[in-house]
Amino acid sequence: MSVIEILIEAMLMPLVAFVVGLFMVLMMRKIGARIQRRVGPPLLQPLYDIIKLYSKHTQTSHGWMHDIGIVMAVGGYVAAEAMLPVPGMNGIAEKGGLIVLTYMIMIPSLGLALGVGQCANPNGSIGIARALTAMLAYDVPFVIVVFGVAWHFGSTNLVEIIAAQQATGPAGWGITEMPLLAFAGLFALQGMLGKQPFEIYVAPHEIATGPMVEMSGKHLGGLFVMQCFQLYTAAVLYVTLFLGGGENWLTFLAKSFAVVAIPMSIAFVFPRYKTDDLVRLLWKWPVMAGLLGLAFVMN
Amino acid sequence: MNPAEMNPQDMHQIVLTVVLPLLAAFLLPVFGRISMTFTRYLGPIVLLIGLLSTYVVWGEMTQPYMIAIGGFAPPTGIVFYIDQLSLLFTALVLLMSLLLWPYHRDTSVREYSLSLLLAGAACGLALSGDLFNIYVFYELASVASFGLVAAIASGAAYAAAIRYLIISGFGSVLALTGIALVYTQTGTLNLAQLALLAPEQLSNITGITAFLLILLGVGVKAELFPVNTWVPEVYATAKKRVSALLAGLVSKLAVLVLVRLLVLVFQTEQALQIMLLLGVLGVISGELAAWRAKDMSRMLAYSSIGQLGMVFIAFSIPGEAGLYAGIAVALHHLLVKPALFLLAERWGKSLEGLRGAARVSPGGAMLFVLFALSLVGVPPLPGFWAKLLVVMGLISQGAAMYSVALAVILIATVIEANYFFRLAITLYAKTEAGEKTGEETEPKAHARLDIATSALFGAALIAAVVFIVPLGQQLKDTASQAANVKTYISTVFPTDGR
Amino acid sequence: MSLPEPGMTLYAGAIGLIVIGIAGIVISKNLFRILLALVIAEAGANMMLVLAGFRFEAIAPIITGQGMPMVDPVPQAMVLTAIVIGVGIQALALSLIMRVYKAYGTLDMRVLSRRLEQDISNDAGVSPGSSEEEPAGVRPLPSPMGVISKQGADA
Amino acid sequence: MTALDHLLLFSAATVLLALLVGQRPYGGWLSTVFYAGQFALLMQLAGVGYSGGIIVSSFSLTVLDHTMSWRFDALSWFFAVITIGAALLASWYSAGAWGKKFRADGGNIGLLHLALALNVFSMLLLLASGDFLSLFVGWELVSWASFLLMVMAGGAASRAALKYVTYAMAGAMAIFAGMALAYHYAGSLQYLDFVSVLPLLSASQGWMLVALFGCGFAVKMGLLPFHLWQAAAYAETPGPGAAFLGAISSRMGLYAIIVVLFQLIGLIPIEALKISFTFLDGQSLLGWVAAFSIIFPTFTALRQNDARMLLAWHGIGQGGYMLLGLAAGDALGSAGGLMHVFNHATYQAALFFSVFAVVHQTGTSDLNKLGGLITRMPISFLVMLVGIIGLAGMPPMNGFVSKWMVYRSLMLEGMPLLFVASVIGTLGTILSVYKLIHNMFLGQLRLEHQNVREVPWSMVAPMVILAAIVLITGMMPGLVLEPIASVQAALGLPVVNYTLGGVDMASGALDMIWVCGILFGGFAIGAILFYSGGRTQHIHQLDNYAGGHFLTADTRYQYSDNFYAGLMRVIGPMYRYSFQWLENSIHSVTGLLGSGMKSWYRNAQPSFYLLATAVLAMAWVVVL
Amino acid sequence: MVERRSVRDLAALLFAGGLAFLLLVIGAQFVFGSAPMLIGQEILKAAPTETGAANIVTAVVLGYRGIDTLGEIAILFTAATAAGLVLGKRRENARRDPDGGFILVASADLLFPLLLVVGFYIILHGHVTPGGGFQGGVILAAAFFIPLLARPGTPVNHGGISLLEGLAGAAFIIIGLVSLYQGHEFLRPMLEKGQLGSLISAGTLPLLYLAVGLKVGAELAGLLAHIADVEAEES
Repeated sequence: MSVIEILIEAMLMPLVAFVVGLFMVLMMRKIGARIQRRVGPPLLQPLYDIIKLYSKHTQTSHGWMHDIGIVMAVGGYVAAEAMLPVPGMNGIAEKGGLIVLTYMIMIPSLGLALGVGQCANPNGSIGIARALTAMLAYDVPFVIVVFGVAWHFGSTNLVEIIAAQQATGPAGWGITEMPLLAFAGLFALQGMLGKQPFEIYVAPHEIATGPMVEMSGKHLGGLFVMQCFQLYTAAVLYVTLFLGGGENWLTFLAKSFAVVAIPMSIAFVFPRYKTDDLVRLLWKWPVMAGLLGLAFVMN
Repeated sequence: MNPAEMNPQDMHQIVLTVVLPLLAAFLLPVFGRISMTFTRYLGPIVLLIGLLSTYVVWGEMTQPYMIAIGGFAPPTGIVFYIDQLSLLFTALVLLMSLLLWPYHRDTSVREYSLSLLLAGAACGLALSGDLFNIYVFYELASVASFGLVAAIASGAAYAAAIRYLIISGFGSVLALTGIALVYTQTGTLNLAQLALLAPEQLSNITGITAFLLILLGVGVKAELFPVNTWVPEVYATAKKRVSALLAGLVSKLAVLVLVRLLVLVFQTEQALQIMLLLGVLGVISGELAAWRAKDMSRMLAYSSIGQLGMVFIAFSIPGEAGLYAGIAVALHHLLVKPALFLLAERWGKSLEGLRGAARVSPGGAMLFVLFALSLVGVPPLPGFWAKLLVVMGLISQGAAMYSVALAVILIATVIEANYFFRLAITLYAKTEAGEKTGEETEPKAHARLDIATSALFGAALIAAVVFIVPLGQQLKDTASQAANVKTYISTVFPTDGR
Repeated sequence: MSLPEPGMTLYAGAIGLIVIGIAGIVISKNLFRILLALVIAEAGANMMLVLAGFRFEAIAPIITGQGMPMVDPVPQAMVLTAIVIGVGIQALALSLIMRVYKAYGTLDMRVLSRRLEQDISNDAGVSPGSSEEEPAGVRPLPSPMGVISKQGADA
Repeated sequence: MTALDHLLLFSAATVLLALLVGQRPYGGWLSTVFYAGQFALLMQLAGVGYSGGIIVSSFSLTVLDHTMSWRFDALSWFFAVITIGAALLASWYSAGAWGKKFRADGGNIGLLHLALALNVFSMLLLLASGDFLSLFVGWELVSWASFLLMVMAGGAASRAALKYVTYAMAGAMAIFAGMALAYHYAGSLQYLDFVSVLPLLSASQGWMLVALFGCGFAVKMGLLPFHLWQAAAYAETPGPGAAFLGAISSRMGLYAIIVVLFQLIGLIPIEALKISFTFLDGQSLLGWVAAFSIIFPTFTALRQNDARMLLAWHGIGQGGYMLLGLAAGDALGSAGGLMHVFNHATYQAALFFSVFAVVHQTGTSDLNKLGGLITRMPISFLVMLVGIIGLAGMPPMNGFVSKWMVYRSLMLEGMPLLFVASVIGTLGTILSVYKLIHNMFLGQLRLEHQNVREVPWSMVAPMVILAAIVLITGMMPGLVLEPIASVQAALGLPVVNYTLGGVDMASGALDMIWVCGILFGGFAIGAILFYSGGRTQHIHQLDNYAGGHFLTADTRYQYSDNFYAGLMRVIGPMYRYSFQWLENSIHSVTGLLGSGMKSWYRNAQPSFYLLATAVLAMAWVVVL
Repeated sequence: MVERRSVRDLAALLFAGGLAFLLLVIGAQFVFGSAPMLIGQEILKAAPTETGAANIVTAVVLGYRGIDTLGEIAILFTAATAAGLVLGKRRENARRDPDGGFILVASADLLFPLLLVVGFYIILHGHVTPGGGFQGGVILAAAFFIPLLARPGTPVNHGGISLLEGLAGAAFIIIGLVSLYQGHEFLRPMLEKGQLGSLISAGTLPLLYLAVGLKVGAELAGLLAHIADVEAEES
């Protein structure tokens, strides 16, 4: 497969991701509205929001790291998407693999953290501190899951993992082979998305939306874009690991939206946990489940 | 058998190292009435002459030989036995007495003669080949050292001296009893003859008991574990040159005597084990106490107890390896400890009072660090090689007791490093004018004489590093010669067994 | 059992002297008594030495014509030496004791050792140091809490 | 005279030079030049490093029937490159303005140069050691040279140094005992004889050797439970010294472990050493020690409030990854462990440099007294950014590559718990390095730091060079993996199948060129998106509002203390200070014994001992 | 505190008893009254011819074990020197004890010459009859010391004493050295042996004994004088 093709795919995959991500955001807001007996936004509302934010006139920046932080936040995901195989396109999935991806999707958080840091707003810093703590919390079950999957399929290459699952059909999917790990992964997913009950780092009423507190204009717009990518990445990753990836675009999108729908519907009916409760929760049940699952996988 | 190519004049000259100091000591009071300056230089001159004759003999000696004092053939008469070991220690005695000579103007004639007597007695200890003669010289050395300790003329010194005297008198009673037992058993005092008789007559309970009694008696001087309680108080009260002499020299000679007896006469399992045990206890107690000591003189005193313990451990290794290691350790300690005591002349007070002493006398601090490094055993300093010999010797003995001793030595090294470098850091500590508390006084600079002398020791240490290879070879020869009982006997009784 | 032969009795006597002396050294508190005890012990040791050369119906080793067997002269010489040595040491000890009494006004060994310790420590400018009464500076086994309160930076 | 002799002699000459002209203003520059010369001489040996083989020194010494010889193989070369490189940059860093200020503050710059040169020389001796005796001699020299470097600052530094020297001596004595044991078994101190006698040893004898050597080397490496000395000792050392020590010094322990445990004894026998009543064997024991050495120090670092201490504690933690990789034992793991030595040296030095740059300009490294320096010292900020990304082990820096290899090999070897432990360590690192950079460079600028400037080029240059190395070797790990492959060959380990971009293997390769390319591409896209938006107006750093109220610059609202409060509420109770407690207990027990001994020597009736001993000994004899 | 002391003493007693027991156990295997006399026999045989001294103890003391004797007088000298160092000189104006009564003084003066004569006699006949340098020396010391006891007031001439002891000791050693420089061993007896048992016999031994006697006398006298010469307590 020639370098040119890979590059083209690496261009296309983020684009797809962005578009799908927009619709996921839309779905999320719709779900939220429905649960709260509201109508919800129109179809293109997320796109409008982003465009509006980008084209605002008063754009205040607290310094170059503030800007670069946003750039890293978006760019990190753009790069991550190129490693996340979608039907027909593998991008550089063979060259990275699961572990690289795991660390790749930390880069945006780091960029965001750095950017927020320069805003010199204590609320922002507190938010970041909580966000990183949350990351420490949900990554423990996540890496257990990663190890289990890698061990089960004997590879960290996502393409091979997908191939292995599709070869056997639903019987060989990760979720049927290792339900406990899938369960643990669900928690990790919830944490990764940073929605209720794990959105203490935003906590609008307490620390004034934490990291977003100094964000406005295209900085906030960048964060919106990032959110699209975030939803997409988390969903597709889960699909890839447990739901056999996408045989074709139809099943692929169906699975992805389904995966996103679950945490959303959970999110809007739950209150939020304190930081320490969050850590305790994520280190208790999912970790236990994960280790148990590992034991099953590795015996 | 006296080698033919060696003329008897030179052979017999070695007696001078014992006799001349005594003669000079006797005559000093007489000269003191004539010319004070002459008496001041008489001592060093005599010691130099002794050194000279030792040098001559060393140069000519190809193999051990003996001198029958008064020309009475052994075993009837008293013999001096001269081999590399005894010559080495004779030379060291004279050299040390020369270096640690009380050069101060205010020294009285009596101190001069006491120092000379000590030197002569020490030479006698190194050379003599007769049990009772050794006892006599030992007593002479003790009495001289009592006098030197008391020479500082302070109440504390008197108290320390009398306590020292009592324990050592007690010791010599035991030693005398031991000698009596030996004589009752064998009817002879000549070491060579004893060596002949030992296997059948002294390798029994009587022999070991006799050795025990002698060990404890002589051990008082050698800072052997349970009988060394005099060490801290004496070293803390006496003049530091005297402490240096006692710690560096006299202790080693006592050890030398014990080793001669051990090798020639009392070569038995139990004897070695007891020496080993007491040595181990000495190391533990000495190093631990030194770790808690609060003033430098007593820190050095305790640490020298520990070092002597290590010497005993080394000598308790059976065979030539033990002698090799023991001699090495003993020599190293003999080189380092006196120098440290010289530094303690002005620094002997509380350790806290030494904050920033390095600024006052940088040379002293540097020397201290050098000696500390060598004592701790940092390669390539001699201390390391000595320790290496001990450790290798111990490990090659399978028995558990020896392994315990090995562990003890290693742990003690850690403690040693800790307290020595705690002090080194105190010496180099930066002291702002603000933090200096009222009562603690500015550390004093060293007297030029002390610093020069200990610098000499330091130079010797460095030289030992440079010439470590030939030095090691030489020591090996010395040890193997001293370990060879047959040579000893055939030297003393050339013709037949009796 | 039969009467012990005279040699053994003498030997027992010598040992008796030694042991009495040693007991005196160890038990008595007064320096002067200790010195006297030392003298007794030395006498015992010398007696053992003489005994080493002792033999029945033999005369002193002086040639007087009639060829009677003589005792071993060597121990006698040695004892002669030992006695004189003892005398010297005792004389020195005596003078030291006089000085000590002048300095401290007491000859009690225990008091002396305590005073001596104090003198040395004061002279060195340090506190007389820890003893059974006041143990080592740091608390023997500090509780973890104690450590936390103490350890700021390095843990 | 072989090339190795030239290297050693030249290193000794550097020591001499530092001794002579170290005090002079140009001394620093001159010694920097000399380090460059050493580096050049080392490059003459590159054949050894890249294609394996051994070069033997023509010096050899026989003392007391023990022969000491020195030689260089690929492993020695690899470590020597790091050593001399670190020394070169450190001495460059200290040559200019830093040295001036140091002298002005009453420091002894000459002593610093001397100590540095001594360290390098002794480390080269250690790396070149060809038998147990020369190994031990080199080891001791290294210990005391670094003691000199640590102690020179005085005050707190000397306290830390004393602690260090005590630990180091304990370790050295353990090694001494091990050496003696080896001598006892093999009858000589030569490696060959030792290897030949190894198969004959019983399990207990094997345990004895492994335990003695392992503990001894672990002390210098700062593995649990012997880690307490390291952080303070390194942190209190003057700037370049701290960077040097943090970069390489404690790795000498790893070198010795590799030589003795892996090269001489070998993993297979160690794996054969089972611990009764547990599922552990020697190898997994190593692995777990490594894992704990990762986790505990990392989370201790999370609590530090002094930048230097924080870095030093991470240095201990990172050591765990190296041992973990080596303990995994396969091609990937050992390569990762070895590569991590290099990577850690680079980013740790860079981080120390930038921290000490801040200390140089502001005079403090207290994380609660800094903040907002990004606008004042942008280059130092960038260097630290690169450094922390490397330390945290995230792409695209080199730290990621080595850690990736370790993770991969743990996956392949099937060690889930160790894997999870190492990842937890990484996450903790991310948290604490964010705290580091946030509290120093981000957030509120303090008034007193308003007119702080960037440090002069003599300090910037080494930092930038290091940062560049971190980035480049991150993108092209092959550069480092090539010599490592020959090291593996020299050690008899399976050789990693490396490419320029990383590792090529079925079941999950790594090609950092692509990954980084895509990542930067992504950044480019992000930048295009971002800057295509409306033009921003930059507002002044001190122009801040909270809840709509203007915050005057003298109000302190920097969120620095008790960072991660929530996390600490969870794991705070887990900090038990058990090791500290253990250390104090040993200390005070020794003190108690010591005073007991002292009172033993203050006895009113010394004669009693004499009598008692005489009687007891005689009784013993008579009874026997 | 008290009971600790008494416990310690009790232990000491027990240990002393143990020592006695052990020494007896060891002694039980000796046969006394018939010493091996390895050296003794040979000396008894050879002494008359080798030394020419009728008193074989003397032969041993001055001949076979001459260097012991040297060491021993050295010890005496050392003790005296040390004692002098410790006790120091008295101040001239210090208070002295009063003289003894007439009887004491007179008898002391009477005794002085007699003791002197006896002492020298014993010394000079040391090699033929029992007695010798040490015994005679002690008597000499007594001769010198009794008057001092009788008249504490008289100042002691320390200088003379030290001169005497120094020269006497030196004489002993020099006699030894002479033989050394005739190419023999140190302390080899010289001069012809003479007729066994007569006063002029045994070569240099009588000279040595004279030196020893003077030395011992001087040392003891010096010691006693020093001790007696200490300043009395100002009470």
